[in-house]
Amino acid sequence: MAVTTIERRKERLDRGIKVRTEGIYALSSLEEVSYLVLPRLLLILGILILPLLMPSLYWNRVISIVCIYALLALGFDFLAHFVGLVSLGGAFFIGVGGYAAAILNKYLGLSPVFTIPIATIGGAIICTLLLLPALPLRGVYFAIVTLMYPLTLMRIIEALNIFGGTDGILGVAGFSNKWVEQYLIIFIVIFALFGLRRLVNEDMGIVFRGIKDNDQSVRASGLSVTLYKTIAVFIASGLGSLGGAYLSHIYMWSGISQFALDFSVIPIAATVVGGGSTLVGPVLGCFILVPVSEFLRAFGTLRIVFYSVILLAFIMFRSEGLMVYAQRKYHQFERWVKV
Amino acid sequence: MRYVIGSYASLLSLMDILIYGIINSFSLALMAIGFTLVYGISRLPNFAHGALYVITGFAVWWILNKLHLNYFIAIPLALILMGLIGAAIYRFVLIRVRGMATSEIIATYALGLATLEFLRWRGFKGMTYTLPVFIEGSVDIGGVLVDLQRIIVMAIGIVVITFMWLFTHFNRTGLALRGMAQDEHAAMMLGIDSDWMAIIAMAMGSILAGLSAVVLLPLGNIVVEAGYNVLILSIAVCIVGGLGSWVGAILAAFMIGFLQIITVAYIQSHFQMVVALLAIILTLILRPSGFFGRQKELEERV
Amino acid sequence: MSGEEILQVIKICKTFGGVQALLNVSFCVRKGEVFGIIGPNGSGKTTLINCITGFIKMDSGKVLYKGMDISHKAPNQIANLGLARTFQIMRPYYSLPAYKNLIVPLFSPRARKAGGWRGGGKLGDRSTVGIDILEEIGFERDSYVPYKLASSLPTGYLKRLELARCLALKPDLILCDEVFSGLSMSEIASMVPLIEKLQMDGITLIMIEHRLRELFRVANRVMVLNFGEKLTEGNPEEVMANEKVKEAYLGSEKLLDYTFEA
Amino acid sequence: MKKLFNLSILLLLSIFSFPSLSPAQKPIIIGAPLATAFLYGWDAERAIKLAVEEINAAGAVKVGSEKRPFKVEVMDTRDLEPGVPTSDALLVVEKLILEKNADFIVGGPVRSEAALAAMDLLSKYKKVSILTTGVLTPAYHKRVESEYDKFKYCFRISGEVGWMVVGEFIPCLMEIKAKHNLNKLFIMIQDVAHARAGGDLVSKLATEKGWEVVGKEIFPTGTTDYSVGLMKAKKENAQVILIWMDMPESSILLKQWYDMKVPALPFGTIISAAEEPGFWKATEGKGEYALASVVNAGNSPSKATPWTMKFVEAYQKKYGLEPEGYGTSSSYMAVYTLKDAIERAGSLDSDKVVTALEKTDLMGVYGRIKFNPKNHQIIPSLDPNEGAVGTIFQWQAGKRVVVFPPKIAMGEVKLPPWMKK
Repeated sequence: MAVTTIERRKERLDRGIKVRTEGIYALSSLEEVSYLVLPRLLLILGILILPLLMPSLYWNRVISIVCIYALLALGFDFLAHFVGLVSLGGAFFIGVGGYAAAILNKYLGLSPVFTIPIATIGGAIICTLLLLPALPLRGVYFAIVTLMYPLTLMRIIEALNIFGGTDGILGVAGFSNKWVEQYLIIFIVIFALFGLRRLVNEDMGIVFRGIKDNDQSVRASGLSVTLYKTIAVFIASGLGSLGGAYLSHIYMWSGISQFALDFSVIPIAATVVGGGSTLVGPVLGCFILVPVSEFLRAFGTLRIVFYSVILLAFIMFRSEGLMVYAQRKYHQFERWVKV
Repeated sequence: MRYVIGSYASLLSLMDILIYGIINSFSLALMAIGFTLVYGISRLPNFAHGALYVITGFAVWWILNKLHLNYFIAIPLALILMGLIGAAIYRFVLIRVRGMATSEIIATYALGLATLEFLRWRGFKGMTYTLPVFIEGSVDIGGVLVDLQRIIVMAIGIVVITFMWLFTHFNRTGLALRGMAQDEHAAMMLGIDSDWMAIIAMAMGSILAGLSAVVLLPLGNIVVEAGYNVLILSIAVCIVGGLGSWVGAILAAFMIGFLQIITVAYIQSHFQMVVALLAIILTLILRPSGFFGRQKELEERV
Repeated sequence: MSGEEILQVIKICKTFGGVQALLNVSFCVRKGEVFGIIGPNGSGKTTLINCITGFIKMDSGKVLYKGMDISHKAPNQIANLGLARTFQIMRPYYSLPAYKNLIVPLFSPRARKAGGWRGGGKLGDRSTVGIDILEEIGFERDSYVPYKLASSLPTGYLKRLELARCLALKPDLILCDEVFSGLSMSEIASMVPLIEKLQMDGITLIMIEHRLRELFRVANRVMVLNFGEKLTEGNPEEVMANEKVKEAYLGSEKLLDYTFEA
Repeated sequence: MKKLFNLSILLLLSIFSFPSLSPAQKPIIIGAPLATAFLYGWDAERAIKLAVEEINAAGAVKVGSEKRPFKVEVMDTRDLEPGVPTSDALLVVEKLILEKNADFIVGGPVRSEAALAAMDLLSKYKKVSILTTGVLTPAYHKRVESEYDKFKYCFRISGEVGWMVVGEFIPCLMEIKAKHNLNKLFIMIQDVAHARAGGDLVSKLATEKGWEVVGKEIFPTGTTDYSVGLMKAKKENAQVILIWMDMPESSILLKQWYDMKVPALPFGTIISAAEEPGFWKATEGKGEYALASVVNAGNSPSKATPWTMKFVEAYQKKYGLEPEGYGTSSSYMAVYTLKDAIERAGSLDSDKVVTALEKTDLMGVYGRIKFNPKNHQIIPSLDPNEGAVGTIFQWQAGKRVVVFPPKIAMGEVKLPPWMKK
């Protein structure tokens, strides 16, 4: 009998184990501090410096768009992987926020300084209220409802011919300074990213994760699942509405196509590519996918084909996403050992 | 000002609404039955359903106009092709993401999108692609003129529904599929191969998508955009009927079908889609198991 | 052993699609006692608990807790009144470490009233309190066990975790749904003193059990359910002697075997 | 990770950007944001490329003393696709301006929502734009008029709804009324702003002129079943069905109209499906008798000006088929008009070109090209010697026969056999 013996196998060893356990040793040496801080620092500095490296103003605009998608992707990742609500409602959040900002600016004459915060909060409240009846739903069912909301709102605005109908709201005020426009959204994204990362490890975040794992148990623990789901949806829709309001002011326009499917699909794609439940992953995913889509523009209609194929490949062959992979590589090293 | 909304509510007789409601319902049922079959058996939300629909249209067109084959050879050929494509989608793509609902949706959606846009890129765009109707002409039913193609839609709808019923109740494979749908684990313990069943389900679902395309497309033209509408309507029908419940889906098709025709007749046609969308949202919120779904599914949803 | 009545269940009925799961079940539980509920499989024990704790809406009937009607309250409201429950199939938060599992109940309004915004009053934050509770319930503080992911814990610890989750609520009454099932003899042996300790702390316990021997060791009174109906109620010896109960448990002599040799 | 990404951006950028090699002949870049997967995108793309080829072959553009060729950068906006936000089209406009350094924008965006939103961008970057396809809404030139200083960079060389209704559809309807004694009108429109406005306007004016409007039906974009609407029309004894839809599915309407033998003449103002030469084949001849407007002359063969047939033939020679959508001749002329204006201005400076464009007076493919200096809309007319003429044709035996305006007509309106009593 021919028995093939495996002569070697891959062995994984943990790196930086001391600082990753929640012990107090974390700050004992510079090496370990940098092990923890360096990747984060690199990320923040990288995002901050990025706009300065851009060859043309157009690419700066792309970064702003990336940031808007990043806000949506953060919201998606947060809801899907920390609260257990798979939301396809990116377009819903963007649309509500966008329209809110445009209406406030155009009809009430408020400046972006006020419209963006008001649209963020107001949009979040509107989205949350509308989604309230759907909160008990799970999985695919919640996803389908959230997918249908923007389509319905779009059709309603179209059919009733309100808020400018199919022409949209035009002549919304723009930003006065391009650097303010650029860096404000970048700071918002960084703040949202680290804010959310903090939140999911706080006690309230633990409750959210509890809901994802087992909502019955949360109920038995004396907590209202609906209340915490509402809070979570409020946070995510607030991020989305903020993106929508920003979009309205960047392009000085708001219209029914802000409810377009792309706003729901691309953040999910970014989460898949970047790696779910890491929160950093989706942001990086956006920073990869959106520019790639811009490069592919040269291929005309074939662009979407490439795009979909990339997505499909990721889903099939590396469904954990880049960030999870990178984290693993960073935290562990591998070597071959003889058996 | 005679054209005020609602002023011609009396315009359409009950007969009109009845006949066109039935036809519309059968169209919806045909569109949705493939989607609901795949979901019912393998719990796979096939978001490439709309794309499959459009692909069939182009496939038949291509066989007709490029290979110059007879229409009635082209149709079975295209349907067999669809079956193979459906099976291939499961065998090469879905099998890897099975069980992760989000991944399944994204994978099938991306696949559908890629194919549709590829076809567009290859020049299958615009409004010049059409399929001929099976038989020209129209008949008069109780004072309502109906073209024969629509009668065929109705007939094929009845045939498909009957066939599905017979298949799942009297055929070995059909019974196995039904077993899978009811309890996957139990079925697996009885020696039914889950993957093999899923392949059959996908193949059948794709053939049904293709069949609906072959029957419905001669009424219009083959456009890529139709794929999205077919998908949304299929989802609407399946949700309202209770995902995975075939009887429910057919009843829901009738519900939405009539609702749409009544909306067009009494309100305005641009509320047609709103009706379908609202039906989905309201059903899920009010009765998550769908109007004809079973208790078991309720637990899954809420 | 006669405290005032803490829980009064009056004529609960529940049907599932034509099947009568519960029919006019009534009983009282007195403060400080251990009340056992037994019955063959499918006799409606878990349904009863689900009805009391609000997880299932009952068709008719009433539940009074400390004299207050809680029949139509939501599960979380009921839990906040100090009526905690465990699940038969353990439901921990698998992706969280054991001690983080306790942060959820510690975050409830009831626990926050006692613990302040950090959760532990003067003692520290919720994590500290969580580890304290785990130690109390039998997790070794200095070992790695409290820090392990719940998904990697063995059944014994998961059962304890379920109880710990109840304790974190500082409850007055705990409904235990088969805490002994699936445990080895030695694990059960270490659980029994725990139950006794809880009772000594003044917590009322309602226990659904199949392990009659262990149950009868700790229970003050026992109620028997069969096919959704109450057969009898009384102290363990009385119940064991009851003919109807013997019949319900597959023939007459079986019950004794069951009791003493299980 | 981040660094690698920056590097890859730079690397890819260097691949995709084309360095200009000969500074002496630096081309004038025309940016064309178009939905190239759709009729109103690819028609404009082809026409612009044709015009640019012709101009470059004939010795390029004279800017002051130097001769500079045109160069087209076409970018796909996908803005006619459902599910794609308008902001994507706006990003394309910005890409053309900021990255491709387009000197002028010609063509789209094609969806009116996008075109209107792009106006703010154009004024922000002070880029002269000539809109040629898709957008028909009067809101466009009204916006220019209301804030002239801000939006003076925006021109439109193709027709707009207001004139088309008042100047073309109504007179054409009156002609049909007089000749065939028809007076019951049923209106079917697509659910978009320009169609709604157009439908309202038509019904208002037609009522004033003695037509009886017996019903109106609005269909959402992408409708594939019109049977109920057609039944309504039949029940109300409509004699003319006015159709206003710029979606491909509108050909289904005509097929159903034929199958149901609705005794009413399909008067298509805008029916994108019926415009195309391929329409006949697509409907298997069922589209016979359908009337359609192609907005401007030259989009179907006619003898509006000497240039018209020359253009149609050049187009046929290059692409192997007759001009298709209503954005063809206008996109073609836009390039010529731009050339003319640049040469007169003697510079590429936006403000100077705007002034020159306002003074344009050019005999083109579809008549005399002149812009209204107040709102930058092309001045329409029924006489090609006076202004830009439109075209309404009828499908007769597989051919597009121009029936209106009378000055350029090549045939007469015919009724389907089942309408003759």
